Amino acid sequence: MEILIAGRGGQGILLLGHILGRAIAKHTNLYILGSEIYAAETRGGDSRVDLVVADREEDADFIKVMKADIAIFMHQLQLDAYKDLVRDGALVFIDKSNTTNIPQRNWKVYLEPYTDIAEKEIGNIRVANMVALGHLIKVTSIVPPEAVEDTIKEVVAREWVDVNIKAFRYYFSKS
Amino acid sequence: MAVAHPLDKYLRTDRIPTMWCPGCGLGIVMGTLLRAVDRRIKEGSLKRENVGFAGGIGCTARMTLYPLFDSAHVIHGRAIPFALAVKIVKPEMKMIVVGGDGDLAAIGGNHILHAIRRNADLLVVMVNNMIYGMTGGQVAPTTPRGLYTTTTPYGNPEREMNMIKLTAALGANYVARGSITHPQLLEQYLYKALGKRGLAFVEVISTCPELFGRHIGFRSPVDLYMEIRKRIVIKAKPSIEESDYSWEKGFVIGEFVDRDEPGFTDTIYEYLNKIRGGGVQ
Amino acid sequence: MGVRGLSQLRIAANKYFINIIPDRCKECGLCIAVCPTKVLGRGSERNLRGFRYVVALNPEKCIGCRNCEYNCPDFAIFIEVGAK
Amino acid sequence: MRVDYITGNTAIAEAAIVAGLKFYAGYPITPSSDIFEYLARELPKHGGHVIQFEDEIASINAVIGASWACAKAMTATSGPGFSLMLEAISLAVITETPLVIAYVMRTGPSTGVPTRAGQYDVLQATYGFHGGLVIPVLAASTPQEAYDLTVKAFNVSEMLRTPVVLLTDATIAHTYGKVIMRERGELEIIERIRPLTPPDKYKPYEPVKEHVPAMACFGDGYNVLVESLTHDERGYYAPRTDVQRKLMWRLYRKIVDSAPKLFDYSAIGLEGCDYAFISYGSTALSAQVAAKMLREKGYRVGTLKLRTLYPIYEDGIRKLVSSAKKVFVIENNVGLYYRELRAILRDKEVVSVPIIDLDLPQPQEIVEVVKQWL
Repeated sequence: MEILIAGRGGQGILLLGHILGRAIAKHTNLYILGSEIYAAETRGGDSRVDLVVADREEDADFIKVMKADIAIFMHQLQLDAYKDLVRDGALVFIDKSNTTNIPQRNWKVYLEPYTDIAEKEIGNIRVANMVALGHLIKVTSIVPPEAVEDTIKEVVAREWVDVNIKAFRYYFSKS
Repeated sequence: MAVAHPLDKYLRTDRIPTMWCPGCGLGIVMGTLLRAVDRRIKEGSLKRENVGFAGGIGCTARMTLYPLFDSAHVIHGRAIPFALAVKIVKPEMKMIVVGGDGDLAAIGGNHILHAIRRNADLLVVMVNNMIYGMTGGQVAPTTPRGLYTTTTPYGNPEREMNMIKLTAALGANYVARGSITHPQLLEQYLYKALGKRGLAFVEVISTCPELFGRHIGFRSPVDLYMEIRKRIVIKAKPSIEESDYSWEKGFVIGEFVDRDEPGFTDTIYEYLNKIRGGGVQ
Repeated sequence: MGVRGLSQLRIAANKYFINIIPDRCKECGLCIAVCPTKVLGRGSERNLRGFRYVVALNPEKCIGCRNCEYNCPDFAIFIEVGAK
Repeated sequence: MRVDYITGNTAIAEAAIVAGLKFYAGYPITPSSDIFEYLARELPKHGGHVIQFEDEIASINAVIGASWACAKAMTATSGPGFSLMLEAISLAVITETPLVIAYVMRTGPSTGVPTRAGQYDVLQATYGFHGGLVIPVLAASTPQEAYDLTVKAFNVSEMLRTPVVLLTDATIAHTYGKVIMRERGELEIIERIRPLTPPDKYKPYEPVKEHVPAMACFGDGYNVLVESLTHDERGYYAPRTDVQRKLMWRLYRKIVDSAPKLFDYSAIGLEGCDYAFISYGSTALSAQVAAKMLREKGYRVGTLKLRTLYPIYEDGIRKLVSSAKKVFVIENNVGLYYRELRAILRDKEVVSVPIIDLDLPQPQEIVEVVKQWL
């Protein structure tokens, strides 16, 4: 299984990818490799995490997504840039707040305003990434949500844990 | 009943005579150094198994081949990092770095700078014979200006490097210059240096009878020795400025710096204990 | 024998013994030059390595200053206190 | 046992601690520096020292010194830093000093692209130093392998009294992965042989087991001699052909004869294959995916990922690829390790597939190059 997470620098893409990767590594029997790309020199440039997940160690055999089974796109620019890396039938989570033009593909698309939710309902625009992560976990159940919350506590600085968990739980609290 | 030479107990006697040329000052330095070590061992301030030598490459560095102690003859210019690491891992060791002017002031120059900056707990003995002896008499950073060497056949156009000034400026705990022509005095400096924490630097003005002396007109080791002895000026408390030398001006010997700042090893163990004791997060 | 395999000359000299290990001597002459009372001199016998090792020409003049011992680069000469 | 999600560089640092690292000396260089930083934070808690020296030359010489004080010691660097260390690696070879160098390759030559990957230095890793001998080189392609091979690198260095290079690159350095970390007690940890003889009988370079001498250290009371000159068993300089011959052959044999024991690899689909891909390090990941793509198209392609690059276990490699008609050597350089394999697979067609890429060679690109040979 291949997971692609992409957005612009500053959207917390690397943190999202790291928490998801870490939760899978530590709380499931799955094997995983993950790689990060970010354009350090230009804030707002590409930010991308590739996760390759498999039941057997030898099948987690590459660190780049070839054909993603699951994708999160947090911004139009990266959606345009990486749409061809997503396979037909994939589950694709798109931040409606930052996109206007959704390509016509044979995907199962979840178009949700993650950024607006973070800003208006959680009260902090910076946790849009956790809103999206919560949505992905709720839909896919790759890892138990409690495992993700434990991982958030491990990774995120103490004073930001609560708001991140609140954002992560957003979709779980909705029926 | 014959008795052994008093230093034989500290020598790999099966390797004596040394490889050095007749009349080479290095044997005098080694003997003097071993006498100073002997005094420290006899008075109980140093344990024999805790004395270690390290040298790079060059005639002086070969001084590591003969003492019956732990000894390392490593690569050119790099004895200081080797010795410092031994000291860090085993702080009970007293590491003595022996090197020539080429080994320590030229190729190894960067390491001595930083060893002094750290006040690394080492005794560094730099034997200054003002020439590259082992490779055949080429110019050294310490060669007095104007003198003939095989790579400065028209006379050395470069200024002499004064390691006393350098080591003093960077904050060594002890800086002295001795001469093989005054071995009893040199022994005092080395004895004192062995008792110091932090970095102790002792420069020894020495002779290379074959490739320095003969090239500049001194036909025998005795001639060169006497010539150097003439040019030595002993001072009780010389200033750093007085350490500048030239062939004409001669060489001031004495103790230039003597202070007692904490050494590197003490400092890093202090940190380590704090970290392990939970004092540092 | 002070040293395995090496012969050693022990010369009674006034209140001292002058000990010379001939096979260590490289004939550099430093000991002769630094002796304040001209006890030592160039020998005529050759050692194992072909050097004409130092000899004590005037042992009775030895004042025990150990300049020879300190200045010998080859551990070939040393002074022992205690002869009559 | 612990499970964590860490990068290749972190895996190396964690494994070094488990293996018993007590002294790290280094000089910052991308992309190896986070090994250094991680150890600077963690190793002191385990009673070890981490010191930043003035350059790579000082670092490696300090590592040698620490090892002679009987601390397990390592450094980490990249191509330009490794070049500076070469003279001292030669010293470690002749003085038989156990140490580990984590060599995180980056794009070269010279400053190249410091943050990006390549496999340009695979030959420098063992042939770079003067003196014409071989040191073991292990190559990791995932964080898990980086962890396992770091432990192995320490074990090999202690067992054979030799410097060992653990080779990775910028890609592996910063790739995250699930790493199963075994603790002391769950792992085989090898320590150097210490002398059993009393100090007056001890000879620092007299082999006691399979060409390897027992090692006394500074401060043990054994009057050790660390000797960079050609030496006999006592450590005495002996400029004689018989001594040089004996020393050279012993230093050579102790490494080369260990090739079967050191051989580490993973093979997929090699039995009965028509074509074999041989690769190592990060590029092996691309090669495995490329092979999978070709298998899906009906080609019988197997892959051999080498985790031990030196010493080369010739018989082992030959046997593994024996059914292949053609062998492809896939590397992110101009075709370097290919030369080694061509030399040992003389009865086969060996094809170099050199793909220069700042990251990973794309599997599709490998497929396209290889296809014309199928």
